[in-house]
Amino acid sequence: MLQDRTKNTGGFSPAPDDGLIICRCEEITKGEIRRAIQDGLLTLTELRRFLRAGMGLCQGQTCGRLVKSILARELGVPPAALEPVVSRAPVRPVEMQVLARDQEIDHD
Amino acid sequence: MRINEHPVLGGYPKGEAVAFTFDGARLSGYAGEPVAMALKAAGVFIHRYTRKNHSPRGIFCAIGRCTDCVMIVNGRPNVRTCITPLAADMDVRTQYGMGAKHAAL
Amino acid sequence: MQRCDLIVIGAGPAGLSAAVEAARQGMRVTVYDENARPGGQLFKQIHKFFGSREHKAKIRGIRIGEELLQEASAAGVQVELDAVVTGIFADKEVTVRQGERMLRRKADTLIIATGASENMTSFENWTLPGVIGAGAAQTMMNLHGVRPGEKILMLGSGNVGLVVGFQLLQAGCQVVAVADALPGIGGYGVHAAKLARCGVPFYTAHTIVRAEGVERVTGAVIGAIDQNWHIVPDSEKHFDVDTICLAVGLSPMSRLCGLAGCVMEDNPQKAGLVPVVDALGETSVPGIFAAGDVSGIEEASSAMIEGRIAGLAAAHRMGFMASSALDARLAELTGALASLRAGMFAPGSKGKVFTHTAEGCALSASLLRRGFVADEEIDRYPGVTRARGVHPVLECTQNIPCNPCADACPRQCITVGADGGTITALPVFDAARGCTGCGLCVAACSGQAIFLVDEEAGEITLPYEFLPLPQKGEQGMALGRDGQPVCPAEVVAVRTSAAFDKTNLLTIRVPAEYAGRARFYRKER
Amino acid sequence: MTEHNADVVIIGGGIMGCAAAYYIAKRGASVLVLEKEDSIGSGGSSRNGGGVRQSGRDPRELPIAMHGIQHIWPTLAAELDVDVEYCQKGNLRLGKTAAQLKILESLTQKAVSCGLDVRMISGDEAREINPYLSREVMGASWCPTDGHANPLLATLGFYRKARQLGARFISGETVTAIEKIRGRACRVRGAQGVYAGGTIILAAGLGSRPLAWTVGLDVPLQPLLLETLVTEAVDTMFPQMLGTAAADFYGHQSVHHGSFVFGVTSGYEPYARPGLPRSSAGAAAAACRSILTYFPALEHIKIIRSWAGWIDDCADHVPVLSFTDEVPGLILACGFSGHGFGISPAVGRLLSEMALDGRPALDLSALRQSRFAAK
Repeated sequence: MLQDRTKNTGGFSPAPDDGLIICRCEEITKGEIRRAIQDGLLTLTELRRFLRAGMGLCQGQTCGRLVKSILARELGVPPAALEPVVSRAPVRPVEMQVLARDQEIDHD
Repeated sequence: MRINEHPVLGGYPKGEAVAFTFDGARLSGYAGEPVAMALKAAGVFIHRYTRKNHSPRGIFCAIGRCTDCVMIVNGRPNVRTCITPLAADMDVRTQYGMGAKHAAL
Repeated sequence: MQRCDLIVIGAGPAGLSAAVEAARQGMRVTVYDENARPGGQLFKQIHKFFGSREHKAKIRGIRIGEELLQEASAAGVQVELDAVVTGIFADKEVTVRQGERMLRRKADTLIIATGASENMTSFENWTLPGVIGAGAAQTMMNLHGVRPGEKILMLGSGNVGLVVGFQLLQAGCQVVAVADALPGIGGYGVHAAKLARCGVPFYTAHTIVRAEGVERVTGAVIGAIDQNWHIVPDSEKHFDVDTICLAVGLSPMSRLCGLAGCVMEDNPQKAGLVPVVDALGETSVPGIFAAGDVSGIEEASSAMIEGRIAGLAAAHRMGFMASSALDARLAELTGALASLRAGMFAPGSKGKVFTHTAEGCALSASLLRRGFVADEEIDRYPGVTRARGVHPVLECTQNIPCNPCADACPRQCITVGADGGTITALPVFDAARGCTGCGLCVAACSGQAIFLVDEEAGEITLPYEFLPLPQKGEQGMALGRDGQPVCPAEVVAVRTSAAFDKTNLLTIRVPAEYAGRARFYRKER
Repeated sequence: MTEHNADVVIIGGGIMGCAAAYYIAKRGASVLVLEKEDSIGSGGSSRNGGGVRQSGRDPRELPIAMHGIQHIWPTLAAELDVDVEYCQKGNLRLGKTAAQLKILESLTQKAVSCGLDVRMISGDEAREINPYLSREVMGASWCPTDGHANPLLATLGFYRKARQLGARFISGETVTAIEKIRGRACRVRGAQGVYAGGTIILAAGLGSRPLAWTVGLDVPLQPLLLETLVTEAVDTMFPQMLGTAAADFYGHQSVHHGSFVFGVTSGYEPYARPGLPRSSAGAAAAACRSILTYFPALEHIKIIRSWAGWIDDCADHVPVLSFTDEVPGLILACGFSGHGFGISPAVGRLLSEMALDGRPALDLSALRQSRFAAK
């Protein structure tokens, strides 16, 4: 989707609930997310990369939807219109020693 | 906190009663049930304190997804206690930040 | 590398149903599930299901789970537990973490049936221990026999919030209130009514303001919200609670579909990000199917049918089933699915506002706001009639796909959608056929909305699923639909039977003038 | 189609494009960046191991790396007002066999002759620097001034600051051609607009090659799959950047956060299937097996994410940073071959000098496009 990022989205104005934790794993607040959006981080992917919101141990399984609704509201678009983040393996955390034990040798 | 008799389910199949330690204190639970359930039944509700804000966390999703209930189990941090089966003599500790207490302070 | 005909990811209602159908066609099927027990949410669903006989109506989720497991085992399905599929890669290869090792497995077809995950909502102090998901509450009490708390606030009045709220009562917890930000209760009215008659208050158009507590939840504050979702000043209300339960919706757990390279869409009708699928559940990647909540949130009954369709489609794709045989089965299954996807709560009805039932009865405003049909509203529904002697009063006031009452009555006194009508129709009682007061309809009603009433004798027989079970001869209090005391009552009969499946029938006697109002019983006066 | 004008039009919103935009905007010139994807930094900028190294580099690009580490990286966080997690605690390139040590020695000699402080150390010396190393490690090359940083934060940090300085970014715009007018490249045609600039910088990763074709130039690039693993955050273990002579993995632990980032090698990278880059089932496992032979203490640390991306691998594995005689007005900045991140701030500055002054402050003649003549 074409997006001219020069457009000013209004600038950051503090809100009473800016202190709310949104990403429970990385302890990222609503205010940090809103500020980043006003700083030009305009996609869910950029917010993940810039703030690590949704990049913690649970990989955004709890906050993904919440971050999305904050971004949608700040940009004034419906949440479903936002480009979703890309899925990454492993979908559950796996210890390196377990991952290392995958030898699958065919004897055919 | 345990339900002894349930109007629909009746009783609950339980493993053998076992002892384990929580921050050094001796507690009991049933082998095979999630560590988090044994803690809950014993009245323990704080599993860890977070790294940035040092705020308490406990069970949240109870199915291994949210990772809020992680603790140090047998010396390893970030263990999801809601899906880790309890075993006799397990050493379960409150997690501070990413590890033991000294590391966070 | 080990390769089978079909790998199913998720041993819930959709996955097991898919596996059973595919295996019956001769496919070698392996099912992987990350949990220690199969069945997905079925083993947490201790209530009776809606639908009709073909949808396993009036059977409790736990029993449906057991039946599915037996079917799977009889069909030769290999179910691997504690087996977490961590990724899907090229060539339909999956990586599975089982215990302390990783398995790499391929299949010619994959069915992704990973279900849903709970939505959460953020508010002040929502990270405190004691704020939990409704699913967590279900897991604790129904799988592990541990009460999630003693005094609980339920947030969300969709079916999950209502069903779990009732289960909390069954587990011996106190539910101080159910709050929902929407102006009306979101779930089935009959589920709400079960809670309301136990005295649980509903707060619609209310949201949580904060959780209170320092180390754990010690209280909750809710407040009324206006149309702009702002808290109305001075509307805050405090509850002493140790637990706040969040039941604010489900999202498809579709990450594996994304990893598999399926084309995805964010579809609010399906409650989130889902793979785009065709009528058989096949995604954009040939040979990869999705079934159940992962492709759109619905009831477990629908998930089972979607699973069966996907299982058959996979079998057909790989040449285990002829097209004609597939078509025959599909005709039956799509019909069954269509009958579930009808009525006021159908996926296609999302966002629609109903004012009347299909029969033209005005919907109860009280039910929508307070969780119970007001005494002055109840007579407008066709199932609520007066008759000489004992007879059923069918307090079914919304068009939901369900007809076990009609199925249960040995004398065919009850009809749902007569003459080829749909199972979403409101039930009707025909006094001429002669009710014997057997109570099978009372126990069969998944919504616990049927009462046997004898107006002259002042006797009401009601469904009762709590412990301790009242004793015959016991004196107590009759409660109204709103859970408030109506009059003193005496227990005159307590019936339990295998046919009732843990729904006990309690018959109370009240002064005759209260027979139309008394709908629950409490021992304390 | 509307026409947009700027002094400089940059094709590609990766770290090179963002850094160049920042330095151009900082000097007061107008700059427009066109990014094909929805998100800034969607290519190699967000898919690399974060190395900020001088050691192990080809002598042709080493001066750029040294310049950046001496003059830009130490103050970059303050300049961008973003913690880019830069950590200058050295690079260990590990060897486990005599043959591997030989490779390291030869790399070390080349770097020393370019004036870099890098030396061979024994296995025990390496274990003194990093006590988590296994006994299998026989020796290492050690460059104390190397380090690592967070490429996601650096890319978006450049973007954010450039935007604050007035740089214009348009995402979701696929450039289809560079156009010459009166002999000079000064127009870019996109799917949804036309963009005119005094100078055009082509910094579009692998996409640079087909775009160069539109003005009759070729850059010998080919896609090479890169796979990377990220772990959960753990308490700080060690700060060094790591690499191996066997090239079986590289990586580091991010400062402040505590997660490890590892680059992975499966051995089949050149044969990856075309299309969207996809992680393979086996590479992560192979990487873990390798990593644990060097660092057994990591065995219980959990992998929480993996990703794959395309490297724009240049025929001689060093970038093209070049004007061309044939197409005046065009600057090529591509072919970073999987080690562009560490030099990106310096490259950004050099590109701004090329665009605004007509020549870079460092001698880039070895990186000219014209070097690709048949032998």
